[in-house]
Amino acid sequence: MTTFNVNNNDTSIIFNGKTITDIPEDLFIPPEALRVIIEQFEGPLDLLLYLIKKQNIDIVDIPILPITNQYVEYINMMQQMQFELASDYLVMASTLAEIKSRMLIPHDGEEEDEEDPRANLIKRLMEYQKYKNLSQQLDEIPRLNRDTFIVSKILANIEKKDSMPSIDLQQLENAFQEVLKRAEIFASHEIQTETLSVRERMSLILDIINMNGTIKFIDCFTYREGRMGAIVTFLAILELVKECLIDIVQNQDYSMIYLQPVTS
Amino acid sequence: MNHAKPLNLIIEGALLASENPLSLQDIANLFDENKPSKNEIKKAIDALNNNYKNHSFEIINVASGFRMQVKKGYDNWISKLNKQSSTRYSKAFLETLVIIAYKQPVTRGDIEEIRGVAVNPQIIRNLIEFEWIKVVGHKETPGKPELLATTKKFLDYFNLKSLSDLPPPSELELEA
Amino acid sequence: MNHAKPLNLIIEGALLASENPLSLQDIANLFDENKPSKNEIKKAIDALNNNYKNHSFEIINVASGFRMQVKKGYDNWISKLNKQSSTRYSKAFLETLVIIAYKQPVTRGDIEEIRGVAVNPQIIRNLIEFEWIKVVGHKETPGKPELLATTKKFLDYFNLKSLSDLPPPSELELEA
Repeated sequence: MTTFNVNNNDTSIIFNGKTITDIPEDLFIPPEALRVIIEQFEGPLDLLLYLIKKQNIDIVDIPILPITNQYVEYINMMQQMQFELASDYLVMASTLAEIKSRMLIPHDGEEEDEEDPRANLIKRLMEYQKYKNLSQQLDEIPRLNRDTFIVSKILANIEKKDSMPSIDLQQLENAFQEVLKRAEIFASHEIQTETLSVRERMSLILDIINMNGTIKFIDCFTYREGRMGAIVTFLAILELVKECLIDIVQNQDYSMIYLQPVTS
Repeated sequence: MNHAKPLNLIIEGALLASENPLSLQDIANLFDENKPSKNEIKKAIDALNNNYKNHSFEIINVASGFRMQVKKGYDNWISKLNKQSSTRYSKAFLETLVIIAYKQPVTRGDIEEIRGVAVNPQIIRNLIEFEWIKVVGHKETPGKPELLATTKKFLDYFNLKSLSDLPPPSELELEA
Repeated sequence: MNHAKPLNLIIEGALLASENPLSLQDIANLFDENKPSKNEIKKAIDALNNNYKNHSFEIINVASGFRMQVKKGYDNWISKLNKQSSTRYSKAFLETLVIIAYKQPVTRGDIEEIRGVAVNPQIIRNLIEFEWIKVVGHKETPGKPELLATTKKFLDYFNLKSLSDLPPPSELELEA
């Protein structure tokens, strides 16, 4: 079991009962542990802050060479593990490389106006650190339903007014259009766009089974509904079975068929 | 950690914060240690009610337990509150409703997946309160999530005879 | 018909029954005749709070008005009531929120620049749906990006009266 805790900014991984605070240099790192370490970084700045903190160095005087090497090491590991590496990490890698090379260029006499190539990065790191700290503070502010509780909905002896919303069908249509548009973005999810009567029947059957437990298959059909009704009911039952919402049971061939709640 | 609050104040706070009436058992269950007996809880509630002489609320005993409510005689002022807060229904509300209508029976997870945002529990609660939707079962997946479906009352409200009278989504798709 | 209830008990009942915080104006609006002045209402609230010394609840003043809530220190018991609502937010969520709160109005680009990663659109959508943030305008730069700011509801959620009640940023400012 791999677990991880984030306490006061400290990263610790417990893997197979052992606490891993660092990525050991030569040891094989179990991929799951590495994944956990990497996934908790909020981005390249977060990773850099972690590396800086780990080295116990001053943020305003980052030794750019070792930090860059370590950073690149992490990135390589991520890539070897074929993580979906956000491009932001790569952008930072090239920024670091650029700073490194600018630091290596020997200075001439006019270094007076020469800005420290690290200055911008340091500024960003400090800015990010500031908000990171603030977000931890915000997390500790007493908040509703965790620390404070509103005295809520104590209905007086008042006749409850009909507080039904007024919605018309047009609004429903519009809302559904919105959803459909949205659903295209979440393309993995396909909205059932047909056979509403089947869906309705599914709910009905499920409700009956939920209230009565086991029911007879045959009782789901009514003659009055005719052929179409029977088909709808049958399709609904098949769909319910397919979605694992009910079980069909039959004790022996040709005996009564029953529908019942799914037994796990 | 127990900060040793008096029993009656814990009960008072719980009744105030709870949305539903609390049975004696519910109240006892709030305690990990020093669980009070039902008798002790009853006595504490009596004591509280005695203290509420100079307050606008009281604890009453209804079918499913005890609940705190405003005393009679305040409806003149308070009924104005509820009027203000009703009839403002968000896009989130409509979309949630519409997904339940078209995709039923659905779990909250299904709704989240389609809308891409967490389901607001208040919306589900409202819909159930209006009796527009109800729980028709539980899905046999981890957590046994509730399966939600629309009711007859929902159809009545929109003057529909059945769900198939809802605008067919295929047409909507063309317009969208 | 006015049954001549004391002002403070009417306020108490209204705060108890209301789902949302009530401003002084909201409270004044409950009265058709003998409308109390804002000052009178404030005094009544103070008097009520003085009376709540031996109670588990209090009236507090948040961004959008006054609301009644259970005092701190009862979460140990009360949190057992609504198990599902104990919310934990991801680091990304909190960082995004905090940048909007402190640097508002901001664009997504601003947030990205500070965090060094692309903004998760899901997080922005959730924040808007919670009504913790809203679009307050558009920046006059190419693409006219939306300007995001926090709402009163955000402050209410964290029991704050105004943005200035947020924890002050600890300046690790150096002459960088």
